[in-house]
Amino acid sequence: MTTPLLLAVVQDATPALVPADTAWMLVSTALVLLMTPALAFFYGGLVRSKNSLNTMMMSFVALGAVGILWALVAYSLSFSEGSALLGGLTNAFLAGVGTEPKGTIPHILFMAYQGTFAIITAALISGAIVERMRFGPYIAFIVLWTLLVYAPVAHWVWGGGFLGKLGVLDFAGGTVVHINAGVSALVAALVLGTRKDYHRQAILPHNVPFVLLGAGLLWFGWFGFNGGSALAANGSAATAFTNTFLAPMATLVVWALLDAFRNGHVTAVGGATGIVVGLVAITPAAGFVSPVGALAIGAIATFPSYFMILLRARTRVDDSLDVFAGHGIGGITGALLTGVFAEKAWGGTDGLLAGNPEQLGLQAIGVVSSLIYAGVATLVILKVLGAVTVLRAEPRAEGLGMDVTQHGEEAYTSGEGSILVLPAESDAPSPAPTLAPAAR
Amino acid sequence: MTTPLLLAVVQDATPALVPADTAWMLVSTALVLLMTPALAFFYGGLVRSKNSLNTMMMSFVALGAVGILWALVAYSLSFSEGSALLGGLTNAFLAGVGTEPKGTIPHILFMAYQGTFAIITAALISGAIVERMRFGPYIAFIVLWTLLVYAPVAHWVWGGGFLGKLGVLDFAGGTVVHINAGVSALVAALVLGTRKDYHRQAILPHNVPFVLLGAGLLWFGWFGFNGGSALAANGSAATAFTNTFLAPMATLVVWALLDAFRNGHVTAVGGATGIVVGLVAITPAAGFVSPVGALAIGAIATFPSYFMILLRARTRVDDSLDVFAGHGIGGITGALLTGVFAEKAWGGTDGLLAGNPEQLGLQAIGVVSSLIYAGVATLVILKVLGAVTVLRAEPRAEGLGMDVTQHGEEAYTSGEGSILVLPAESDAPSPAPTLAPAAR
Amino acid sequence: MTTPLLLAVVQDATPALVPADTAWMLVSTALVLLMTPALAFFYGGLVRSKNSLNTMMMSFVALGAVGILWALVAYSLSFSEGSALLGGLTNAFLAGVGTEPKGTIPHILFMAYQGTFAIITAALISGAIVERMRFGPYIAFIVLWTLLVYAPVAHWVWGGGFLGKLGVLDFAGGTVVHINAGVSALVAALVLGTRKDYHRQAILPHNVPFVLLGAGLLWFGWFGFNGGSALAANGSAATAFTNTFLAPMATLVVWALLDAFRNGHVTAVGGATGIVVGLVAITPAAGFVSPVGALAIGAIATFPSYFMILLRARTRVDDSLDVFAGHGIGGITGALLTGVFAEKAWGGTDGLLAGNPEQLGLQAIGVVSSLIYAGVATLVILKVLGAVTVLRAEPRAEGLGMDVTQHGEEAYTSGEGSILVLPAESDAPSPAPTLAPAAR
Amino acid sequence: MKLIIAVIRPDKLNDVLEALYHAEVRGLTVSRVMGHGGETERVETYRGTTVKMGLQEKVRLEIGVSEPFVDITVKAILGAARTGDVGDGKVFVVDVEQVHRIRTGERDEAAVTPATPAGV
Amino acid sequence: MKLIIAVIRPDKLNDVLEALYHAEVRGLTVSRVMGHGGETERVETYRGTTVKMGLQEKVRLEIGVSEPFVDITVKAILGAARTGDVGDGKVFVVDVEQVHRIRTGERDEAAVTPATPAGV
Amino acid sequence: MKLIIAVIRPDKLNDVLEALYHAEVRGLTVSRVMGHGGETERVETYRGTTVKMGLQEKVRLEIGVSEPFVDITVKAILGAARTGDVGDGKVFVVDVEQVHRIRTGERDEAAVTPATPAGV
Ligand SMILES: Nc1ncnc2c1ncn2[C@@H]1O[C@H](COP(=O)(O)OP(=O)(O)O)[C@@H](O)[C@H]1O
Ligand SMILES: Nc1ncnc2c1ncn2[C@@H]1O[C@H](COP(=O)(O)OP(=O)(O)O)[C@@H](O)[C@H]1O
Ligand SMILES: Nc1ncnc2c1ncn2[C@@H]1O[C@H](COP(=O)(O)OP(=O)(O)O)[C@@H](O)[C@H]1O
Repeated sequence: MTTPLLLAVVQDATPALVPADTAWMLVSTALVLLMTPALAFFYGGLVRSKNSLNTMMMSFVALGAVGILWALVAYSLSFSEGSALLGGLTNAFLAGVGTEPKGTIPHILFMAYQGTFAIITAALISGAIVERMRFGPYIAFIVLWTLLVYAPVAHWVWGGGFLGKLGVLDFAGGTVVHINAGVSALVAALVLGTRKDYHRQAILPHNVPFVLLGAGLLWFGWFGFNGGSALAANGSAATAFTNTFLAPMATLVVWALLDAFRNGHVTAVGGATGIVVGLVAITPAAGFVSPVGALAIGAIATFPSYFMILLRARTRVDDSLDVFAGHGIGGITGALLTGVFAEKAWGGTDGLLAGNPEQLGLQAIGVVSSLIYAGVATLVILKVLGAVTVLRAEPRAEGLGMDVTQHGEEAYTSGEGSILVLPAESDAPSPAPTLAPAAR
Repeated sequence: MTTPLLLAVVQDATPALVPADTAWMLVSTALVLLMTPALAFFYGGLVRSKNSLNTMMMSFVALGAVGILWALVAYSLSFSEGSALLGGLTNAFLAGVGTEPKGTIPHILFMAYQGTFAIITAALISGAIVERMRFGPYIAFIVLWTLLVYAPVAHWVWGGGFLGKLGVLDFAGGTVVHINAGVSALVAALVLGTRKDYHRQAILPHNVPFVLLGAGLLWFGWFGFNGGSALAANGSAATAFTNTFLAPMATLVVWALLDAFRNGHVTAVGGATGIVVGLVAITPAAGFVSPVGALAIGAIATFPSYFMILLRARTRVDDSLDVFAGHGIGGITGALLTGVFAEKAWGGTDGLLAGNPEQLGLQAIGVVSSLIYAGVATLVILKVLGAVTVLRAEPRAEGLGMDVTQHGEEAYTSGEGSILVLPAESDAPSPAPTLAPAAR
Repeated sequence: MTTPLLLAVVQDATPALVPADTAWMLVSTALVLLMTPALAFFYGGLVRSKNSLNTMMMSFVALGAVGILWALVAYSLSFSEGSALLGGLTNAFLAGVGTEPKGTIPHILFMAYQGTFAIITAALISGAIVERMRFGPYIAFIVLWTLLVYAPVAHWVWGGGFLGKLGVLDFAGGTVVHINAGVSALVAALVLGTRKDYHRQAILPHNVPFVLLGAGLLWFGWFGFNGGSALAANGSAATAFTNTFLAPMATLVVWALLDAFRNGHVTAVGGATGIVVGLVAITPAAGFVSPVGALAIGAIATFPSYFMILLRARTRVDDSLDVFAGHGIGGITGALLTGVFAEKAWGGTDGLLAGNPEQLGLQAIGVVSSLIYAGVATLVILKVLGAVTVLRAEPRAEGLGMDVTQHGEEAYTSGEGSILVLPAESDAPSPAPTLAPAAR
Repeated sequence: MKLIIAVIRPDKLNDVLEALYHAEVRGLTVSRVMGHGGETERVETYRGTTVKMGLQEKVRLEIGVSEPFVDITVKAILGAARTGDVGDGKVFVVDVEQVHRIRTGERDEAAVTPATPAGV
Repeated sequence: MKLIIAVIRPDKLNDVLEALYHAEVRGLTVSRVMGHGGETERVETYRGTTVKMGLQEKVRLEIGVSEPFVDITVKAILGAARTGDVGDGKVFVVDVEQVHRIRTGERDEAAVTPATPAGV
Repeated sequence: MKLIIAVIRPDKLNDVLEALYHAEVRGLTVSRVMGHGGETERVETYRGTTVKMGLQEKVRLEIGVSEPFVDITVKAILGAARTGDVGDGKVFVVDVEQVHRIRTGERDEAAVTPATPAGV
């Protein structure tokens, strides 16, 4: 993302707002914000009905908790002047963040746009620990994680930190968002342990149409995620946009073929997963590769993620919605392939195929540093949290379902046989005498 | 909304189309239009399955009935030259509404943008009378209401009417949309009376995921609602946008905390409601306050709406989906807090905290005048309608469900045991002999 | 679409990127892409639960198969220099398609925008053959159809082909998209034959809220479809946008009235259908007629489609989701009415009412040529496909449902009584001994 | 012991549950069913398709009781479920040979508590 | 009186209802159930998870009839529900001690109308 | 022949099915039901509305068996469905006068295969 930004700044010595860029970034910010509710449906449809609200709320609550944290502190730690490892506190509490230009758009809008990335990154992790993690500790986790993992890594790559300086290419967050979330999800799944029914009973998606709805809205929002990362309504945005249009198509088709060969059926859940994996893989490359390169990246990225999902399901690692296979592996593949397919002509630095093998090395450095840092930091955060509170719901609560036990709600109710407790008498005995002796 | 508009006009003496502003307003209009289907899902998920289609159709039909009325008459009554109380008919039937600039965007687009506000405002009211009001009279009601309540109040605030002239601040419709709809909903609930099962049986949301989907899409659309009210792709839009991004986050978090304290659970329905209340509260302030002010408004606005919902549920007032608590109270809180937090530096007039207490007084005038006018006018409209037709479905129809009785449809059917009436023979005896003697 | 494009080219002899136009077209492309998932829900809600995933996947798979085909070949065949009947291969494999301006936007973005049209057009056809066509042959069909039907007809109208040269008006694809898909759907329905339960059992929509969700998102996306066809953020876009805003309102209202008169109920499925028919009818006219003209077109277009649906249902033609009545008839009505209501003053050529009856004749030529060509070509494609493979699922598979038989999935599962086959042992005997002797 | 099977209107379920509670009938099993009887049929239209809905939504109760409870239970249901309109439903009483309480393995009378009405 | 319980294929329900109508059997209660018998199992795959679906969708009919109707009803069901393939289902006949019509309080024979076939 | 009706916990269904399989009980019908017994009630809150959920999700099994299978089947269920906590459910055994296999028209013993346990 730095590249286009720098360009913009270079272009006009005295930066000024460009209305067209502002218009596009207003839209892009809205599009990326929509991705978090979209993720709620993608994840929510994949879990059992009794856990669907809890799963969706894990995404929605990130909109609140992570969003506020971002505005108050994390934005500053990510993007304000600081060291090679972490930003400063110049912009803490949005100090000095107003409508003055940052590049060619209002600074405040830049802050909001970046905030939507922090929110969805945290929410992505939830897929690994659904159906068993208590809601309170989950919120504490994503808050700490955003502060201690997201903010630094974002600074490394986009905020003037060492990875950006090194010349690591990450157009829209393959490393910052996907590898980061993916490896953290893997660690979280290992720390939390398997669901009590894992490998003992079939755990099936309760609503596949919701999964397709989520995938469709994610794709739609991703145009803001990648296209908006040009931070302007220019050729770079068009390239990033079109590559975001093409790559998932290739993944969708290759995924369908693999499904067909493997079990004779093209599956809907597979199709939705393929779209997301393609979007993940093109994210770091979007503004740096040719459209044909995007098709290639989409097609190639299918294989590692597809087979990692099969492999993972055979292990005792209950990364329940395969966040690591999808975002971790997808992000790594994308980051490395960026080093292969990137072209100066298309806005990137030349990569392997353009005769610059070093770039591939740089990409590897980016991958490894985020893998190690995010993995270790997540482990520490969860261990500390686990020491002060209980991370997991009791087996009985897990059996009853997280919706009832964590939220006191059910996703789909008919109200049959439910006895109204008149608010007036919520403490006094209920008028419609309840059925259970307990109520006496 | 006037402020930025005037500004724009001032900026260039000879107004001309600004493509970037046009691009942003095209998008904003689409975003606000989407809010009405979004509302259909927010409301539709909260009712019982047997009333879900009827509830959704109450929003969808507004897209038709109110939209056409707007184009033919209501737009002119709201925005064309007229008295301090009502606009004229200069633009009736879209006379003189073409692609010439209105401010910096095509006049016709300005008309469409404002139309989306009129549509959703009418649809908002439906939440108070769902599960019992007959569909025909409902349509008649929203048509009359748009003509007699929405148009005048819109004129007062935005069309050059007395509230705007007085200097009452309402950036995107806290008064025109939310207080207006909220108080009218309260009156409508009182006139219609309680549902037959109200306080006798538990009436539970049939599909909470739909409620979350609605909330997510509403937030997404609201960026056009508030951000678009700058009528340009400028700093004011960025401010309004970012405040619309931050305020609901604060409400969501405070709401969750209140839920947790009150009944030990953070609820999904509560989260969705909190998001909407935060969006309502920031609406009048969006382009006038600082981002930190927006966080404050979002946080503070939680309390009155939250406790009004609890209080209302103990009364005999069956404002079924708490439109008054959410939009009425939320809108009032927002309108008043605008007078507290507004800052010249951020595009508003200085408010209380900036040392201008009068502004708070002005805001109060805006609140009171719309409260009284909308309340009384709604009462009159419903009494008159009630005199010429029956507003409520029969208890038996209410028991069967409004979907079957008002629309001859069910939301979810398996078709089991349903006997096809071949169109050819719809009058002749049906071929598959029906089960009931009646059919003989 | 040509008109505005030419204009744009004329405006600046040396074409250059216009950031505002780029911003609007980036958004429009995203909006039109969203229409295909939207269609998946519109169609998916109308079928029986056991066929819902298959129906949705028929739309989603078009995103992959047709999208890639478009980028590789079909774009070039449609839009690159060629004969009056077909484009050339200059841009095959995206050769020469980069960020250079095409009109005022990046060429690559223009390609992507047009691609979203090709995708949804193919997906539209699926509505006619749902609940019975095998998935593999379906994919083969839409690929061949895009190549042999969509590409040529798109070239005729927009790519410099004979219909465009003749002066046939089609602003956003009434002919290319809707008549094309509609007549092909009719032919496909006839070739495939009726569903086994057709006219023997009631086949009811399993989820009407999904139908409403689809209709809402389609309308939202259609603003990009029609508004974006101006290829710029200008007055023409505003006109097209506003007409896309008004026409469906008229259709929705008239449809509701017809429903009310015919069976005493305004229906939700009818409302959703009306919205789509209105959008179809205004598509060719969007940038050429006045807003009042748009209301007229929306209102008038209701009748032919409404009664065609009733008529069709009495016949043995199982165009299951009435694609022909909605898109074919709706498109024809729209195309002809464009010749009636078009006005130079609003960006079109003068039509009948403006004293130029020839235009109506030209429109008729456009209608007839696409009707005949698409009809015959579709017949040939399906007959050839039918000769090399079986197009239809067996009656038994049809009874079980296409989700289970084509995709090995169910849309809604509780997992009850399902026995997990541990991946590790997928070949070895399963640990949880299965219930059926077969498993021994 | 007997198994009492009742088919009632969904909107009468809460009243029946309450009546059973007062009759000190503790255990029961409920399910949503569709029923056909003398009710007149609903007509629904979906685009070109018009259908007669031959089945109405009902709720089915299944209650295992000891002899002394049979009349009490039937009376409670008849009293609470009646509206007087066609469609109120039916009550069937079937003989049961064994009852087992899964939790304890208790059998027959012991498995359906209380075995005798409080009054007795 | 007897209670006839039948488990049939969902796609045979309409045929069975029609047959019962012709047999002048008016009242019945229907519910969706899942069944296991000799049917071969479906395999489904969701990402890494492969499952055997051990249960098939079926429809359960519950019909209270007076003695003279028992054979007529059973015959009607057997005739209309048969496809000849594994999975057609079963019919059970259980004795009923009491029947009550909730609406009227009528008992036994009177509660299941008609008490005797038109023919008889 | 007998009809065995069991109400169990949903999460015990797979265990019970497995136990029945080992007991060589092949045919059965399952349905989702709601039950009320000694279980303590769940409280749920939706905005201003607080409700006690009086009914718990359960699964109902209906198994037609020949005499020799009655005890085997009941034992299998009791063994596999028990957790020891309130809410485990009940098993009812009802006498059946006729059983028909729709596919073949076979009656009674022949309709419920196997008629006698493999062991015997
Ligand atoms: N013979 C029967 N067997 C089983 N269920 C029946 C029978 N008769 C009626 N029912 C059930 O009772 C419900 C109401 O019965 P109906 O005859 O319409 O009411 P009423 O008893 O008031 O005439 C029906 O919908 C059906 O579910
Ligand atoms: N013994 C039984 N008890 C209860 N239901 C049974 C029994 N046997 C079969 N069924 C029901 O009948 C359905 C079909 O039975 P199945 O044995 O597969 O067919 P068939 O009788 O043609 O062999 C099963 O799915 C199940 O619902
Ligand atoms: N008398 C009864 N008749 C029918 N079903 C019953 C009866 N008693 C209990 N049940 C069913 O069994 C389930 C568990 O019963 P409960 O009494 O709570 O457990 P326990 O038998 O362990 O005390 C209940 O939810 C209900 O579905």
